[in-house]
Amino acid sequence: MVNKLIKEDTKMFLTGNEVLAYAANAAEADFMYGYPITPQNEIMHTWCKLLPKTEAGFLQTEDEISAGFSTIGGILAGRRAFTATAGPGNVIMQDAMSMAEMMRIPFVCAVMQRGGPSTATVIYAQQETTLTCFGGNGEGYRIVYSTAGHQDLFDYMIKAFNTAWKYKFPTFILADGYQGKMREPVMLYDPASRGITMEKTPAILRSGVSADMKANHIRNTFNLEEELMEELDKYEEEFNRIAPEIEEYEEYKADDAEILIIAHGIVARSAMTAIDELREKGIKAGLFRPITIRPLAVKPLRAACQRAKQILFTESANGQLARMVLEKIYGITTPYSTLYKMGVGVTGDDLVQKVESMVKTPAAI
Amino acid sequence: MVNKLIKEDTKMFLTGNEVLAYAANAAEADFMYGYPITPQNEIMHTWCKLLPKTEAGFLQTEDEISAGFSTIGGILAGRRAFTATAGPGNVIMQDAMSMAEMMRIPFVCAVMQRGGPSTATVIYAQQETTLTCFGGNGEGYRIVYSTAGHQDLFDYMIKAFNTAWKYKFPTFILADGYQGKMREPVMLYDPASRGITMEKTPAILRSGVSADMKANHIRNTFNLEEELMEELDKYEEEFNRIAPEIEEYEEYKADDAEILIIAHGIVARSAMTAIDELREKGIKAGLFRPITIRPLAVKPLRAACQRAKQILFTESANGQLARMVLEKIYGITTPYSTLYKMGVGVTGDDLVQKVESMVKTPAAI
Amino acid sequence: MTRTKIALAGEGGQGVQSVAKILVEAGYETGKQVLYIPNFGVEQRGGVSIAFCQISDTKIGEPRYSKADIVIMLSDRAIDRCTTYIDENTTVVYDTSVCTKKPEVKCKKLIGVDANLIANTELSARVFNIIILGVLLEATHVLGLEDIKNAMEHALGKKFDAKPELRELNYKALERGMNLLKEKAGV
Amino acid sequence: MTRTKIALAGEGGQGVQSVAKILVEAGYETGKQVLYIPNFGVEQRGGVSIAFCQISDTKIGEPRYSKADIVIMLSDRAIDRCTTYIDENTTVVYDTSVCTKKPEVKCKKLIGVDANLIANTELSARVFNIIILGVLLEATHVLGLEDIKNAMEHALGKKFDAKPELRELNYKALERGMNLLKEKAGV
Amino acid sequence: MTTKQYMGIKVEGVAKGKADWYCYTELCKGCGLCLEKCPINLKGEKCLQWSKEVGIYQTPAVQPDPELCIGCGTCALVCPDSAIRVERKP
Amino acid sequence: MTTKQYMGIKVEGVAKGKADWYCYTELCKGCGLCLEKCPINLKGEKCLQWSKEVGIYQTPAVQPDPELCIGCGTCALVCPDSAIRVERKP
Amino acid sequence: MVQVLDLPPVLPNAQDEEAGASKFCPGCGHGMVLKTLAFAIDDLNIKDKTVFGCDIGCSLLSWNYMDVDSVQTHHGRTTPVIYGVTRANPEIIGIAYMGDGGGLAIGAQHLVNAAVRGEKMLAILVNNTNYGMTGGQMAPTTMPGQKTETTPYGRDCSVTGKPAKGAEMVSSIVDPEKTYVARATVSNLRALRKTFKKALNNVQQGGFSFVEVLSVCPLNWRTNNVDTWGRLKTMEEFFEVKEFVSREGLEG
Amino acid sequence: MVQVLDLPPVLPNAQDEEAGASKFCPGCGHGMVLKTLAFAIDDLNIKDKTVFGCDIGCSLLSWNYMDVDSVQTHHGRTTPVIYGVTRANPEIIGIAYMGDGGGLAIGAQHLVNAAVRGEKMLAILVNNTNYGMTGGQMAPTTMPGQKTETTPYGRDCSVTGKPAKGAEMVSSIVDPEKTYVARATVSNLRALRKTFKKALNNVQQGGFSFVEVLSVCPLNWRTNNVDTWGRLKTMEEFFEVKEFVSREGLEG
Ligand SMILES: Cc1ncc(C[n+]2csc(CCOP(=O)(O)OP(=O)(O)O)c2C)c(N)n1
Ligand SMILES: Cc1ncc(C[n+]2csc(CCOP(=O)(O)OP(=O)(O)O)c2C)c(N)n1
Ligand code: SF4
Ligand code: SF4
Ligand code: SF4
Ligand code: SF4
Ligand code: SF4
Ligand code: SF4
Ligand SMILES: [Mg+2]
Ligand SMILES: [Mg+2]
Repeated sequence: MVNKLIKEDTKMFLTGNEVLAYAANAAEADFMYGYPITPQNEIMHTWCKLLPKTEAGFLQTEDEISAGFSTIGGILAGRRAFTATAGPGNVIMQDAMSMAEMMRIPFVCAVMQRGGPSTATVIYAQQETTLTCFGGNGEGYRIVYSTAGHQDLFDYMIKAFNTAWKYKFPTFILADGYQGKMREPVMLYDPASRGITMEKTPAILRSGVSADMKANHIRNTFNLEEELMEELDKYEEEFNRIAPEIEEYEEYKADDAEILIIAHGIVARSAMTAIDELREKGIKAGLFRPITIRPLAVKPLRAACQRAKQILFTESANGQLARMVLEKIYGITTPYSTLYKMGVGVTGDDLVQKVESMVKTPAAI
Repeated sequence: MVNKLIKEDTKMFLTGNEVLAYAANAAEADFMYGYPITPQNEIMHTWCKLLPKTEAGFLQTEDEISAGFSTIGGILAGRRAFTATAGPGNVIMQDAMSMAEMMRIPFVCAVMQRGGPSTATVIYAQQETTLTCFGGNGEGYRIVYSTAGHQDLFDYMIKAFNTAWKYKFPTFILADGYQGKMREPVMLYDPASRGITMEKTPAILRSGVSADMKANHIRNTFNLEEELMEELDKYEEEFNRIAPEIEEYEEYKADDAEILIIAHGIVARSAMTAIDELREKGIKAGLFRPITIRPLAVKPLRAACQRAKQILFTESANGQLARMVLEKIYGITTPYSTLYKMGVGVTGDDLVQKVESMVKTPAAI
Repeated sequence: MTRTKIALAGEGGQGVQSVAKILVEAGYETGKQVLYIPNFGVEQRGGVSIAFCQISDTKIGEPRYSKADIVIMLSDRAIDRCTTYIDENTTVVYDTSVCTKKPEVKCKKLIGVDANLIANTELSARVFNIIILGVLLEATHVLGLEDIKNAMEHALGKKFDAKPELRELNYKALERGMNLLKEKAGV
Repeated sequence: MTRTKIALAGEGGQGVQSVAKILVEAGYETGKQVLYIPNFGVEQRGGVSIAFCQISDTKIGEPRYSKADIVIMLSDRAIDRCTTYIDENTTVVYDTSVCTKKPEVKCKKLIGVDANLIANTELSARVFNIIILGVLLEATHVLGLEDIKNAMEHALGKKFDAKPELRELNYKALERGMNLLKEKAGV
Repeated sequence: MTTKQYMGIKVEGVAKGKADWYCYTELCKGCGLCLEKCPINLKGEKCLQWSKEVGIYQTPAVQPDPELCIGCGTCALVCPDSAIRVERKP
Repeated sequence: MTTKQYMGIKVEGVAKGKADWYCYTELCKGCGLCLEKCPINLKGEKCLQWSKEVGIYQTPAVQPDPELCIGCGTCALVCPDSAIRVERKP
Repeated sequence: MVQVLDLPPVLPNAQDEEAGASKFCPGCGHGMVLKTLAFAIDDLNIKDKTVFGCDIGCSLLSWNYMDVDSVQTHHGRTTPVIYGVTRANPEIIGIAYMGDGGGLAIGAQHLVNAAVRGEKMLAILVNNTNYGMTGGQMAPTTMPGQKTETTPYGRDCSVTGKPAKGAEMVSSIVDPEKTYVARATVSNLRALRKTFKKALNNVQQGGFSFVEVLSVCPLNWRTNNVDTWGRLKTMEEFFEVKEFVSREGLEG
Repeated sequence: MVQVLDLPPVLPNAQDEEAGASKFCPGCGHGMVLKTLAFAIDDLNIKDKTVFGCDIGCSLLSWNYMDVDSVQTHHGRTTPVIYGVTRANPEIIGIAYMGDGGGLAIGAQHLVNAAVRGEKMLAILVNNTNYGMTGGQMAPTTMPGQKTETTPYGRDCSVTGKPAKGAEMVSSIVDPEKTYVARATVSNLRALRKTFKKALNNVQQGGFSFVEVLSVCPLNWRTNNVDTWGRLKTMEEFFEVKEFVSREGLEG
């Protein structure tokens, strides 16, 4: 058992990476495997600095491939293990993530997005959205929480462990370099104080199997196409069935919004800044922010899109969320416009200007 | 210079993997880097067996990561180099592909899809569609030809080299294990005989730089977010500008189709079998087959969807093409239905049954 | 019928794919449209080996079909694997001297042959697969005897030249296979 | 004004981030909403170092802003990098004793201070950044002197305890910075 | 412990009656590796040989000459598929 | 070849007038590594020292005592940024 | 004559009888290595604390072969999965079972770093001088002149280098006081069993063990029973069979 | 007094003057290694046939440092890019420049396999006992007891193993007749220049060369000028500075 550091509500002024390390501890995560990459390093640094107090475990591996696969090993052995990565690290860790997807391993990973493609920048982006949801050679049976600040980081990192272990789908915190490196106030708490019970993490590969127990053999390879499909059809059915329990979203002045901004993560916060300003100017703007970007909360999303007169997709990427949303809002005819800044933060001003221009010259399909 | 083996039109009965090796030779490709993986091995085997005749080069690397990066090295040195992979190999080769995307390297790779996620099956699937188009931590500035048989393999493999070197975007042949392993007749030819001139492949890193030439430094890392965005905005503009020159698609009885099947690759062939049968039964089915699945031929695609009464997406995957199509046909209200068989071939019979059921009970949005 | 769909299945050592190759090669050489998919899995040996062949006069669409016109099954495990390709229009052949069970399928025709026994007792264990080729030839009626002989020459010519008596042996096996089916047809 | 947006930029060695940290720590301690993003790039040293700070009475939305209320630039390269954050509502401060050029910007107020010179000649090179902190404090008017002193105690307390004369030196630097701006305001 | 019934070849009384020799045909893949390790075969005599019976892949299994086999168990040791057992009699 | 003009510190006539010593302040990052390798400093004398002038990062550059400097060039050899040149006079 | 037999086959306890005949080709060395490993596990009575991981390569076919909890991983990735397991629960004896391709090519960084860090595990590398599962391509260990699908005219060492020697490499980077490194061969299964026991005992004492086993791949070598053993002999001449690193008093 | 100087700095020809002051931190060893490399290239007059590849790690900051055609790659991937180049055009002298993390951790499979295959290239590994670029985490080479961000209480070798020795490992796997392997140090740049010349000459003769350079990282070590040199001395005691493999008659 790991020692929990936060016993009562504690307000702190931290970087997001520090928040994630504290959150993992609050969730009783007891092992981190990882490989350094900016901008997620401080999760690891904080975790390591706290080790004497937490008595948790840590292993720095030789690369992200091994960080991913050893995390799987740790989970199989019954630890609430996790990892974190970003950018090119996220790319090569897909190898392990796709195995976790196939084997239904409760893999938890924090992704702190940086500019892409390739090494690009170490700073910030939302360009790992597609990758985190659908990376690997599979169908994306994954759960992805896109956070928008430090309280989210704490809340959803705790939740990620429970989601992963309850449903046995790889679960991600999708954040970014801004969130990782910036400092803002956050309330840390013991999950129990919020009525949150942590799921049990029984070992999948058991030590001390008694002689009369059948050995557990887990695999990811099938000899026949049909065997694979049968398995995946089950996953599909299950993923769809549990989706309603998992889906989360946030609306901000979306009820009567004529212009609906769809944004996730930290960009959604800029949208709120813009919406306040726009409302002051008499423009009815609102926000739909998917919190789970996989699975998407399709019903409220469609409803909000239907209600609006125009939609604005905005991302620090080139429409990666938009692609996922457009798939789900097919059939609706509300015209949309886009404001994409690849690898660059979207500011409130950017959005105010854009929405004003949409009011002047409405978007067409 | 490599020796070209096919001097005049030659009909042969080959496996698809063999076709690809011949096509690469016909395109005057002179170096293959690669790592074995089923079902693409025979591209490599054939290439190796032909080496004494072709006098081309080959390097078997230690993994797909190195296959991808050494291919980049070969291209930088001015060779018409290429590689091939599949499944988990495609996953980890994304690391190199995303560098090629960032550096605008004319990277050519044949992807022979197998079941996923993870090791899954070595046989067949269309589950690497998202991965091949959008893998890596970027925006998918890539060109992807989805082939539907051996003639396509030959034709488009040749074309892939020209597309890659002309536009300097990574270019992919997206095929699958069936196409790789199956045998069917194919006509091999010298591209010159079809009026095809191969693009030049000048070295990007030059040897023998004369003393007064400025050294060429190529990079993929930027210090500022804005530098990255500036670069990527250029790519976006360019990708959109050249898209009309690249887009390809095929329609089969789509003109008057009431039920429009949208399928790519080998599944499109099953659709044709089904359509013939359905037409005989008096059901007006038709096919829209994107050949370039990235970029998509959006205009004709939208037109076909608009004309139809119902759409049927079918894939040996869980809607990976559909997601890309739905993004592009937003605003249209033709209802759709789906037939997805993850990792399993879709047969004509499957489609006949499905379309018949759609006739009976039409899809709703 | 313009397109014939064949599935041929057996154990790793039984030479299923070599037979299929000769068949489709023959089809190709006679100018037909041909599509052949060897099945393959992770096991290099050990799994059931299936050959999916199509021979047609017109362009072939689907690479894999739901139901075959002819299914030949050469072991118990082959029977288990191939039942799915059989419907009421399928002619089913199985080797009674290898299989320990009779396929329980609804089909057009179910024919048991004892090719393995014949090979071992009358000819040679090595030509078992050629007997099966004969069976196949007779069952499909798509290709002529000469076409197949040419294709055999292509595939085995070198061996034949080295040991001319092998050619005769193989021809015999081929004809034995064809006759086997003729005898058994309708069983 | 409920939200103050500050950009502080300089060379690696100038202590920009330490100043920013003290400032936002002070803001946090006084119960304000605070958001601070240190800029970072691939170079561990060498690039221009920028601190983006926001201090507000209400919840802060956007993490990065287009235009700052106050921009402080401590080197020529900092001027080049930060011009983008300046508009007609921005108060701009720069160090005339380091920068060799005057920022060419349209802004609310452009103030040149010679903090570096003062540090080197009057106080100590090491408190250059604390002078800047004083300038910042005066420019923003969001936090009180005591708030900052508390935060300085937090950050530098141990050093102060070891060398008590340092505390005085730093306080002097802080006040010198505040006065510097008071003198120069309106220039 | 198994309750499964195994089929195969039993050669009784090898090693001058001191042992029984078993080949499990459901396990024997006919690789012939055992043949090359049999010490009697190595001496040039024909002890362990291909059988008329077939193994799991319809290929010949193996079987020793009871007169020659000394029951040394080398064949059993070497068999990759544990298809041979040599049982010393009590 | 360069046409660029370099700014810096020139100490003329070190090594008893046999050499000139240059420090390019646009290159010197003030790391001080050179100080530790100067053989004169190593002997305990104060030859190469921090300068009043600053380098590219506003940190002190370096400068030798012309009386002590023997113009050996060790400082130039060691400087990671080629910020020192010792020029023997013809 | 085939009959119902009165005795079942002698299978090691740590092998799963229910799996039936292995999925390996006839005469494959993997079968010999695994059954010997299973006997060694029996000998040490550690079945209950062993976790077995297999690589992708023909080793994957062993995913249900052993009667110990086991995990099938990715090509080259068994080492990190297994040290992930044993880091998480040091009570477990972790075995990573891989081919020469998995260990020396795609997974070389893991093998090297596990060895350097002294991960508490046994890495078994089955050297069959080719990529068996994918149909016989060149491996780092392919012998000079050996024909494979990617060296169809024989491996030319002036182009592709000389065969990689795993045991030698691992020996050069480990902490000799905590490590056991050996090369063994399937031509001597009694010795192999001893080797495995030493290797496992070293792991039980908290060390890292590496055993390279010279093995056979009759399918891709296209060898009959006679030539298979013959080829193995040539390998044994090239790859020295011996203990490279061992701590004192290790029992086998 | 700062003045306009009558002489420009002495820069090697193979260094790009226009790049100005390097992007490395004050006192960084990378600067010393690279300028020495550039001088060695000058000495051999091979600037026109050299292609330089840099890893991600602080080495990336050298992407425009050399006046030879150069390519910035990914973390750990410089080796495959460079052998990709030299396989394609063997006239080119390829140099892969990487950190200890890039060479011995994430890129170890490439280094090992390039060495085994005898790729015609020079791999330079700058050992600064930590991950410099990412802010100073443990590297495989981190010294016993060394504090880094991921070993904040000092590296405990009983948990993470002893420091990896790259030159020793490479030496154990190469073909000694075609290879040059050495460990050098930035405390002796004259010797380093010789080492680089030998290494490059070996490449010119078609061989594989590996040079590990003991270097300094004052930023993450948090050392001043005095302690930086002191720490390097400790490293030199731990990591033997010498030629490990050299073919006869190689000139330096
Ligand atoms: C990432 C990845 N690359 C390639 C493959 C294909 N692959 C499967 S097994 C194998 C080689 C197996 O060789 P080896 O490790 O020597 O094991 P063997 O089959 O010879 O026992 C390869 C290349 C894969 N499954 N995954
Ligand atoms: C795939 C991937 N993983 C991680 C990183 C982050 N990263 C960049 S540099 C570096 C370590 C650099 O250390 P080293 O190779 O020793 O070079 P140094 O900076 O010390 O010279 C890491 C982990 C990355 N860029 N890509
Ligand atoms: S008994 Fe074993 S070794 Fe002998 S042939 Fe049969 S499977 Fe091979
Ligand atoms: S027991 Fe010994 S003598 Fe008898 S067949 Fe087996 S190996 Fe030969
Ligand atoms: S001259 Fe060079 S070595 Fe000396 S302090 Fe300046 S940068 Fe450092
Ligand atoms: S030239 Fe020699 S003596 Fe003079 S400062 Fe430099 S190192 Fe010291
Ligand atoms: S291919 Fe070779 S290694 Fe693989 S199972 Fe067959 S014989 Fe064994
Ligand atoms: S962090 Fe270390 S290695 Fe990197 S540039 Fe700075 S001093 Fe050099
Ligand atoms: Mg192998
Ligand atoms: Mg380093």
